[in-house]
Amino acid sequence: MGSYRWNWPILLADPYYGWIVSGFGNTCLIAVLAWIIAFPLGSAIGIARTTELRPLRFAGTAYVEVFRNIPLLAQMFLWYFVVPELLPQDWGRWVKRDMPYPQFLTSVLCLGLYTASRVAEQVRSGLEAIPRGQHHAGLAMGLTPAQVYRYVRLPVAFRIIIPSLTSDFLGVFKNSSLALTIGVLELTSQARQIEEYTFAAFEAFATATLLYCAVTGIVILAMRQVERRTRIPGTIAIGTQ
Amino acid sequence: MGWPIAARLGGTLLLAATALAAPASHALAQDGPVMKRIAETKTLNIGHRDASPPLSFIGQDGKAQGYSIDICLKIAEATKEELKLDKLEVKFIPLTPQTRIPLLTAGTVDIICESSTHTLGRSRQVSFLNTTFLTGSKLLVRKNSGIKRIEDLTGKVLVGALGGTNERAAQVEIDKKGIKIKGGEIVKVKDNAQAMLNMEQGRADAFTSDDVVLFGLASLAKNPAEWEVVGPYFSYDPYGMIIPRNNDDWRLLGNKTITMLVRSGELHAIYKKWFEPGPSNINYPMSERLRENLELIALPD
Amino acid sequence: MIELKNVSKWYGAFRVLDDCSLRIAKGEVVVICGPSGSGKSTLIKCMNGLEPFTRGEVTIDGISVGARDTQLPKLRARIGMVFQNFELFPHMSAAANITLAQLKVLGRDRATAQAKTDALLARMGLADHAAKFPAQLSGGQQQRVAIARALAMDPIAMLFDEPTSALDPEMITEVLDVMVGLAEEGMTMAVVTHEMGFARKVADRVVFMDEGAIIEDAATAAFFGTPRSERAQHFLSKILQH
Amino acid sequence: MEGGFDFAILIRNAPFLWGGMVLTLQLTGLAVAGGLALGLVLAVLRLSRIPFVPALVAGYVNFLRSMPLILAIFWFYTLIPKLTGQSVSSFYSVLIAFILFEAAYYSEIIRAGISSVRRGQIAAALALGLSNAQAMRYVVLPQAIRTMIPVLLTQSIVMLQDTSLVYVVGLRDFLTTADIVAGRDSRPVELYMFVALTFLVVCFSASRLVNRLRRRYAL
Repeated sequence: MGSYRWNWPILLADPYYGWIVSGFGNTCLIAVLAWIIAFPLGSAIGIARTTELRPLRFAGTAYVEVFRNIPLLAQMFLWYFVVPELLPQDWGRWVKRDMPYPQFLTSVLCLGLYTASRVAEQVRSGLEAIPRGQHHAGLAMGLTPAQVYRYVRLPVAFRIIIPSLTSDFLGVFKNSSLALTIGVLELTSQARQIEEYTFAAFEAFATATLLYCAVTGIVILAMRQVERRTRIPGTIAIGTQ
Repeated sequence: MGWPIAARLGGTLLLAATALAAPASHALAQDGPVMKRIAETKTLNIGHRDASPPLSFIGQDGKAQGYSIDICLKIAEATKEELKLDKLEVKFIPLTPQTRIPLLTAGTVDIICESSTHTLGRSRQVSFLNTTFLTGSKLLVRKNSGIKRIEDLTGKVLVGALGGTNERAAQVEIDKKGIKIKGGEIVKVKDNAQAMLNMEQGRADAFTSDDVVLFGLASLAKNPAEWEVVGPYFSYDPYGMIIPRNNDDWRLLGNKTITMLVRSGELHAIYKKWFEPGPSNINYPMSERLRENLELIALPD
Repeated sequence: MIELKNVSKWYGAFRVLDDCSLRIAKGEVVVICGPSGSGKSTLIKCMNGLEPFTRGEVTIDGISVGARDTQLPKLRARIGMVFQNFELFPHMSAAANITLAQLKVLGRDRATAQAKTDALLARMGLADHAAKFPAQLSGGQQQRVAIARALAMDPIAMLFDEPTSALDPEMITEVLDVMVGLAEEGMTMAVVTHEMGFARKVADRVVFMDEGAIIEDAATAAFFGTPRSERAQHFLSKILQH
Repeated sequence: MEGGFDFAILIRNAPFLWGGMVLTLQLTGLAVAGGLALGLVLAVLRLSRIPFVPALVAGYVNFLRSMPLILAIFWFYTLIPKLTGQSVSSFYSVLIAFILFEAAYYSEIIRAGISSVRRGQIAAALALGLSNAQAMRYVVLPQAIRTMIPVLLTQSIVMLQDTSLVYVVGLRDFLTTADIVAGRDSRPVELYMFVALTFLVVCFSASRLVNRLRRRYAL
């Protein structure tokens, strides 16, 4: 590697070690909080898109199309720089001046709403993958449409989409790296900061990469367990390789 | 009060740097691959920045230019002469703070001509040529904000570009003085432009960076009269060109060129061209400190 | 009990049902047959409102299925339905499939529902399979669980939509036997099927449909004796050939 | 907002923004082409029976898929000069990063498409006397392509949006040019909304097209 001088111990030195830990913590926190927004909201929108009610379907479709067709980075900027300017002045001032952790919360909101559009698509495709007859069978028994969703369609749909939801969760985890653009010190930006201070680029970025890969590995293993536990007896696994 | 501290600090660091550099250049003199590469390819690759006026930036004509670039072009001339080349092609390669070191160590660029602070930490990875520019951290604020110094930042929002030395210096300063800024931490954004946006939108009350950068940004703002750069320096930032380590012949050539430029007065002319007031209207006359520093490196033959 | 008056249904310009009228009295077993695509399944799904229709009226026990103020879930709870593809819920055991609507629709307590479920499973000869999941049961077993699931609601009538056409031949009998038993107990039944043996044995009337219209509606003996339409004769000759 | 909107700024900076758009489109086009080619190779290798190769490919694919794109761009930008010893422009290094990165995603889509063709189809083709390659060429791939094309297009739309990340190596794509103008003239509202709307229109039209294809080629 040419004249590059390896300096792994620097990562354990103060304050760089602490930066990596706090950056990693922020990355995980952003991902989890964004998922807490994305999962219920996305599920609701996905369900809305499969109902018989036209306005609901339209609203769900509009949401998905808007949020998935604008680059996440642009959405980050929109939420941070544009939205406060469009709010009534007092609210805008509150968002810009008085809201606690403005960058962090903005990035959580942005990632959550963006990821919700992806979750919505998964939930919709899961619901649509269930034969129409199941819906009819539920209704024929006297279940209300809401009960059919609750007891029949959703439990099966969610099982079908566990693998794709896993990759969406990993997506939110990876996408949290974009929070650095509005000033959140998550893993990638801490790696960048360490690089800037010490010029130990490879060490810093290799560590970040390894941490991302480690989390990905752990999440995939954990979700395989979930998939195994929730597998319907007598059926073959869906999506596990 | 800041001046004496900064000057003392600067002097100490300079001494330290000289002390570190001296034995290396004599006892362990090593000729690295850079000069050989330049001789073979008849090409000099200069790394530059897109938007670091007036030191290193892309002008309206789309070409790299600035104070640092002019100095490097002089080094290119000296290199051509030293290697007795019939021609030397100069290539410009745009860099970012994330890519400059890897590209330097990989041999993609031979010299980085921009606005990097010479620090001890960075010296582990790369070598710096002698200091050709001096600056330090200050604050950019709105004229009517009432902020005159870093102590006035209690309860205010301070913003800085991620990874710069300024933001770290500011942190040290507010920790030392026990200033309670809003949110408890400096807001670190991706670059100076974003920091400026935060200021324009009223999200932040003060923006820390090298004063030369702040002057430059203020002069380009929508309404330059709205802004002022305040405060004594709370960091000392000597800028220098960066070259790969263990290339003593290349470093010697670079430093010799700079020395000659100082001795002939050409360096002062280049400075005047870019800073007084310069194409970006920055109007930043050469400080006494830089003048003295340049005298220090104008070594005799 | 079940009455269809001039029911028509269009998908855009395509007519699925053409002015169908039909009465099924209490205790009657009516078999609906006809070539594929003739609208039989649609017709039977109109009876409990699973398929909306464009014109006409369907009433069950005097209650209009199509009316806006009708509580469809309540109405459907009183009519059992069995589907061609069983449509057991794959994520629930056989017992849970049967118990679900008793708990959620009828509001029975768990013990009562469980007792009812056990009794029905025993009656279907499936007592040992209560804890199994649909994918672990054979087609015939699944369809019997589905029938038990419908019966658990104590329905006033049962709708069968080709209940045996997705079954392997050796399993058809076990399902038909259950259906014959039901008919003999006096259950009101509408059955879409090609099983003419079953029709002969238990049906009171046979309805023949083609291209969305009811072509024949005759007592069983009369239908098999002298079907009046050429299309019904043609159809019968085809399916009775073997 | 102070001073109201100034949408004329878009017109004043149109050539600059258009330059960014051209870079975005070029990068997307080339990366899609290269990514597809490499992705097909990877997918075939992954489905092959050559010892170790499928595992190696799987390792490559999973490694890249578990890394944020922003990190991948950085890595390739620094690694390529190290590996080749050549100075590579930002554009080509980013292009290579995108091709290698997207190939990992494309290969998974292609593999899934090929696997989705029922085994019976291959059996039937072989029973007719077709060779393995012929079975692939005339029976499996035509069916697989139908299921693959909409997903591949969707991934390409995602990739078009992802080009906005090239700012980390100093390239000026569409979003970055807008970002520069927004910062320089302090007009973030107009510029970012313009970028968002442009992407919305482009990507929405493209996804409509995908839907139409999906319906047309639905099996």
